Amino acid sequence: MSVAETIRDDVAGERGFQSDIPDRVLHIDDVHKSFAGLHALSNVDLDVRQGETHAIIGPNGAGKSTLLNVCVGRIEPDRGAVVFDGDALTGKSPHEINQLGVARVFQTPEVFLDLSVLENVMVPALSRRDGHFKLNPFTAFSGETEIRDEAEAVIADVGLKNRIHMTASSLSRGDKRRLELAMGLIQHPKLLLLDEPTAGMARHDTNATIDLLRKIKERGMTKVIIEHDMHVVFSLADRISVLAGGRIIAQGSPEEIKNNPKVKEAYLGEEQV
Amino acid sequence: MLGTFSRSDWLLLVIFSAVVLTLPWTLEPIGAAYPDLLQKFAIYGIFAVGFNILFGLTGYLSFGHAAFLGVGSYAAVWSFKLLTMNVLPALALSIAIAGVFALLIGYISLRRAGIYFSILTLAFAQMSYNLAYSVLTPITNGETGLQVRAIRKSAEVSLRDGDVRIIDQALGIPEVGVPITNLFGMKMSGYPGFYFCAVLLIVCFFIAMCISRSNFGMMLKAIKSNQNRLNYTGIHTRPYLIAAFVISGMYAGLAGSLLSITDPIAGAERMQWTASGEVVLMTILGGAGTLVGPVLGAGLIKYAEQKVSSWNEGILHGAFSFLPEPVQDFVVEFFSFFVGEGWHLTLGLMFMIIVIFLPGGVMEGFRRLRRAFANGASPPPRPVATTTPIAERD
Amino acid sequence: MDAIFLQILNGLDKGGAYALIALGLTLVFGTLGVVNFAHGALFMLGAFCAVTLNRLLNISFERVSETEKDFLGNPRVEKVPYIEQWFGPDLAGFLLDWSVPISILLTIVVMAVIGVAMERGLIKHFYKRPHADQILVTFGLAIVLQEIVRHYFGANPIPQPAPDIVAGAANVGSWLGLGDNVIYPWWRLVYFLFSALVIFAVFAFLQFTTFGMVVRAGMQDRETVGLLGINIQRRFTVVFGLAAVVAGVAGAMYTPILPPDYHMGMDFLVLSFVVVVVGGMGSLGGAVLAGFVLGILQSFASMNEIKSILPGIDQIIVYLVAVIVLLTRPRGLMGRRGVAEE
Amino acid sequence: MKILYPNRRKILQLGAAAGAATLATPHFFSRGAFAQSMDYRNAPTGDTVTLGFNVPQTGAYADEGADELRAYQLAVEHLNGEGDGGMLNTFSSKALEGNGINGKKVAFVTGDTQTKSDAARASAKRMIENDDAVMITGGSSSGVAIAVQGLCQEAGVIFMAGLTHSNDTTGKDKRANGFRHFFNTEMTGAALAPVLKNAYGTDRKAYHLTADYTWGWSQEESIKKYTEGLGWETVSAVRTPLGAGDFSQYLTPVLNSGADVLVLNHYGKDMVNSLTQAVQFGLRDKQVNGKDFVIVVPLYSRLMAQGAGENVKGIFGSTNWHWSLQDEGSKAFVKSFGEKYGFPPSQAAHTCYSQALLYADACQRAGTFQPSEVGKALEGFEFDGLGNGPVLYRAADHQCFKDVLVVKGKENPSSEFDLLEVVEVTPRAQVEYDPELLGGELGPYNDGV
Repeated sequence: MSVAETIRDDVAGERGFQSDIPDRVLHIDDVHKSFAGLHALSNVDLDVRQGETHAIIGPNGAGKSTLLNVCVGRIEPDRGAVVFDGDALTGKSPHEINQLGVARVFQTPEVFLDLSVLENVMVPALSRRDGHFKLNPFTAFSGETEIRDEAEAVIADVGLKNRIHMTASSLSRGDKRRLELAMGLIQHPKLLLLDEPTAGMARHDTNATIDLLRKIKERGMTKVIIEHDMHVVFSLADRISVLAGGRIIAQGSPEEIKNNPKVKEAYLGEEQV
Repeated sequence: MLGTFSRSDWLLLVIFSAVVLTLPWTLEPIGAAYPDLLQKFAIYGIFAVGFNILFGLTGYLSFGHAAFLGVGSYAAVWSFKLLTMNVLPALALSIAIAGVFALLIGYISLRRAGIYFSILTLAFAQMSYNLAYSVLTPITNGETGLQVRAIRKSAEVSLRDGDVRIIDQALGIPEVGVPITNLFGMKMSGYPGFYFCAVLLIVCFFIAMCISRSNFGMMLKAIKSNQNRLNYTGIHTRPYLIAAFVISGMYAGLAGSLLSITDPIAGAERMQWTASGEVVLMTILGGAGTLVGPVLGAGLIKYAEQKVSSWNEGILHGAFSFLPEPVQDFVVEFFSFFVGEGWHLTLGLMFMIIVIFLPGGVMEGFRRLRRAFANGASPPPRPVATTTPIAERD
Repeated sequence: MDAIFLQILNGLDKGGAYALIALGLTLVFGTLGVVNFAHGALFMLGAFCAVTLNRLLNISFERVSETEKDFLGNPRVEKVPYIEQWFGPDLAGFLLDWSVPISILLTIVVMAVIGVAMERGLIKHFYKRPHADQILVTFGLAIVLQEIVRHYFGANPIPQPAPDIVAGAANVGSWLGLGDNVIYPWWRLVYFLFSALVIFAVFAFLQFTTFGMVVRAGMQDRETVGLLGINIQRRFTVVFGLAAVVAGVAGAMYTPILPPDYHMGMDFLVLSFVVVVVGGMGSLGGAVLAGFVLGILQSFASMNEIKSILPGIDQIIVYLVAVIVLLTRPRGLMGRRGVAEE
Repeated sequence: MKILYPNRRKILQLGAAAGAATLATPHFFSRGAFAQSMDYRNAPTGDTVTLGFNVPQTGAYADEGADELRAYQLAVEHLNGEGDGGMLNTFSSKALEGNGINGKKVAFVTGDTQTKSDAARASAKRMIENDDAVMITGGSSSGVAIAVQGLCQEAGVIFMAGLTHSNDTTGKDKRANGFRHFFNTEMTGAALAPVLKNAYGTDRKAYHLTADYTWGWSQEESIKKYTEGLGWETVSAVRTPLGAGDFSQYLTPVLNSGADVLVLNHYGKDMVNSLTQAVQFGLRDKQVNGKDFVIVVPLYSRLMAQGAGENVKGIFGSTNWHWSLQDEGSKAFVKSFGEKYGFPPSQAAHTCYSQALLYADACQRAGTFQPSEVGKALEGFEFDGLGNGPVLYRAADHQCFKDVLVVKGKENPSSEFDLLEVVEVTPRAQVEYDPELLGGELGPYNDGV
């Protein structure tokens, strides 16, 4: 806590940037990352408040996925820190970060292809309950009725109820994305990172997903969404950060972003706002 | 745990037990019903079932499992030499030592994955083999193999050449010549030895079944499916892998121990890479990831090694004596290519044919047969690729 | 000093053989993604090409000797090679003497055919299969190949002398101003140069031809090359054939050093895998480097001075080095991320 | 002929008489373990007796194993009165009549030792447990011989060792049920040393390369003992890994060691490779300390020497028997083997053939197949006419004592088989030693009941 506290104070003092936010959950502080001399991220500062849905948008190659990867420990930043709920995430391995309550929904579905839909959802649920390792070779998987009930509920939520016993590899791409979402949701993370949750979905599926994410919001889950689809962004986001060329060029409410000239410039010809 | 086994699981266990225990009758027609081969079926069955816990569930291909088999064998013989001819201490000691050995090797090897992991395990096993054959001869008795001996007459005789058997001596158990392993007086050679191994095989099968159906087993399957994802799900995969490695190492230690129990000699070649390769082949041949497959694979390979290798031309002539002379000669000529000293050729062809036509091993064959019977039609082709064949829904 | 110099020579010589075998193995793995357990068998087949040529040259007609008796006391049946009758004893003698180097020509043709047939007939169907399946099927194939060889040539080693002119030892010491005790077999020097030449040729081929460029691109990123619309299938076949030829000539030229027997491929299999992995799966340079490094270390570990400190070290040095390299450099000396790690 | 017959019959029964009670009875209730009437294991009940031939059929010694099997088949023919009778005609004991053994026809089963102790024991167990073999014989390495000998002792059948040269087989690891006809490293040392002295003098410095396992050590020890007794100095003895393939890294140090003799304590493939490579290193043509450098291969195998080709020329070694011997027994054996198979027999074939005959003769003389009785008939048995001159099967350690052949690679071989010439037949008296020397204990016979 104290490290985080110090970092927070330093940052606040130096930059005079949204000085003290009491309910801040995720704090990205001056993160740099370059690949072979190419600056993927430079001086990125970002705060996510408790309970909000924070969207990160930006043109292709702006560094959105890199930022997410830094958050979950996949990529080590060259400089800077990511602090979550008082714990520094930088230097932690992916499973530790997840155990702290940060779950990620992948852009390209990363599900357990050989397992069934139900099993896919139960595995993260067990992880939440039992921690990162528990030697339980004699605890029957099929005896986990509580978790199964919960998993079934979540699966129903994402609309895969009638595919619950299918092998994940036989799902369509869209269904795999729903499954991804379910795997994130069942962990009840304090912070859910969604990497383009609706990419490649048909319009009415997208709407269903939006509804679902809204419902979760009511439960008070904090979310960070990377999204291309502005329809999704403006339907869900409380606040928006715009990333371009590895830098945050604007931050604010959806209304502010909509009217920000810099954003329009960055997106010119790329996306319809 | 027990309550959550499904009815088909119980059925499988009961059928498996019944089949194993009746092998001395059912294998009679194919000439395999004699104690040594039956023991080998059971022992290598245990070895393969254990190997499958690592390879079948997690997908980590160890090429050094024979090291644990060897360590288990040596530990058991040393138990016979130093403690008692009773097999229980030998069993416990073998499993424990193999487990510790597996923990050491697994802890290091599991820092890497894929083929790098395979080569690390292979390297450890080959080092064990080479040293056991030469420099470690004081412990292993090298080429000749570690054997049980009569009680030594003086402390000058090295322990390799004369035993002490502290417990048996303390209990005043009389010995004539070189004693035989026993379970509280019951001889562990011949059929009692087989039944001892068979019971342990059933127990091991049951444990493997529990593991496979447990949370732990599910995590192992998830590792095989997508280890990376599992990390992002909050699971620390390495301890799971190490646990699986150690468990399968203990299975191997148990199998090694049983080899020494049914035949008290331990040789270094049990650790050679070919022996590690053998268990890999058994598992894949039978069907990796299935419960029964590895046991079947072990049986097939041991049968080929013991029986197919013994069919010489004389026996072939006997078998085909119903054919007219010239045809008989031709047929015998043809088959002698594949049996007797040509048994390796049969083995090689079997590997190729099974993996080409039945990618899931023998068990895959059974599944197809069942499907064929169920549908009454030709079985549908099995989707090999794991990519999504279905287009976007909607 | 002399001793160390000689051990370096030994190491280079061994390393040459290791590198040649590993080169083909890693080439196949890097481009085709296939773990080929039959690669050792290809090395063995190459060696038996040399034996076969020798046998072919020795095809003889029989002549009953007037004076000599055979072991049963019957008149001895002498065999006279046809080539002696056709070309006269001088040329025939020359051909027989030089049969090992000449056999390279036969080896190249035979191994190319075998390689292409193997790839077309079997390996091709296993590109997308798990490594375990590839291992099983190629291991089975290796057994079948060696059993066939055993059927025709027996299990015993078959001597294959080097040409007379390079049969003895060269006084390397006198060239370099070292002592008279620095002598080294001519044939081993030839083998080292030969392996260097083959390695150089393979690298040049991959570096300077368009074909090679595509193959290297394929080793970097197989999918993309496939997407470029290049007929990758045909190229795979050629790559496999090339690997077979390299392994084959390595085997053929090795016969004067190691009289070939049907099992020699298996003896080299494990070692060549260790070399490939230490070098880094799919890295050609790594395979060559690892071959030489392991060869030289193995030679040094066998020195009495070192064995007296660490008994048995020569038995395990290769594996020990493999363990150390893999623990300090996760993907071997020159391996790339993500290859063979799933 | 033995294995499939009963099985096929059983399959037919299965088809014909479903539910027949006899079928449901397993092997072990019907015979063997519970049959107390027999006084020894696998007593033959019908009109045949089954012998088990356990030889390497795969692996490095497969060709030697094949030659052993040929010899056994020949022996069986001769015992059953077929063929020309071979050495039965020259054998000093006339007990055998060519009508089998004890009136029972000889049948046999075969198995593959793979030159691995485990596989060899498994294969021997099959022959004992499943095929009712009353005697096991064969093998091509000492590790296997000792392992199988131990097994036969436990199971209660006779073991007639094949090719095994280590002292331990009839020394430290000797067993009452085991018998060896082949010679050992101790005898090799005793026979070879005087010949080496005559040829190379007493002032020599020897460098040993030794295969790093039991037999290699045993060989090295014996040669050292006897050559040092002559005044030779042992410069160094280096252990090489079994199956090293390339020995160059062990050969180069020889060049600078000051040694003028290289002793290769290798057998089989190791011998072929190390000798070939040593010659390539120019060792045979070298001059050290003003003397010609020489190589010695203490145990020769003609079959294996073929693999080394011309490299064996002029190199000394010892062998148990060689087909060029001109005594009546050897001539008879070479004739019947050569006529049947087209080439002369190896020493492995000879020792196996002899062992089969010796066993048969002992059974005939004992009038039973009971191991303890057969063993007693072999103990102290003196015989002649089996190609090695007068031979004694010593009772104290079940080791044969006979003349030892010292051979040399022939300079001008007349055929591919004519690789070795016998330079000296070392008389038996010179190679005899005290049985206590090698330790071990025979223990009691085991009849397996």
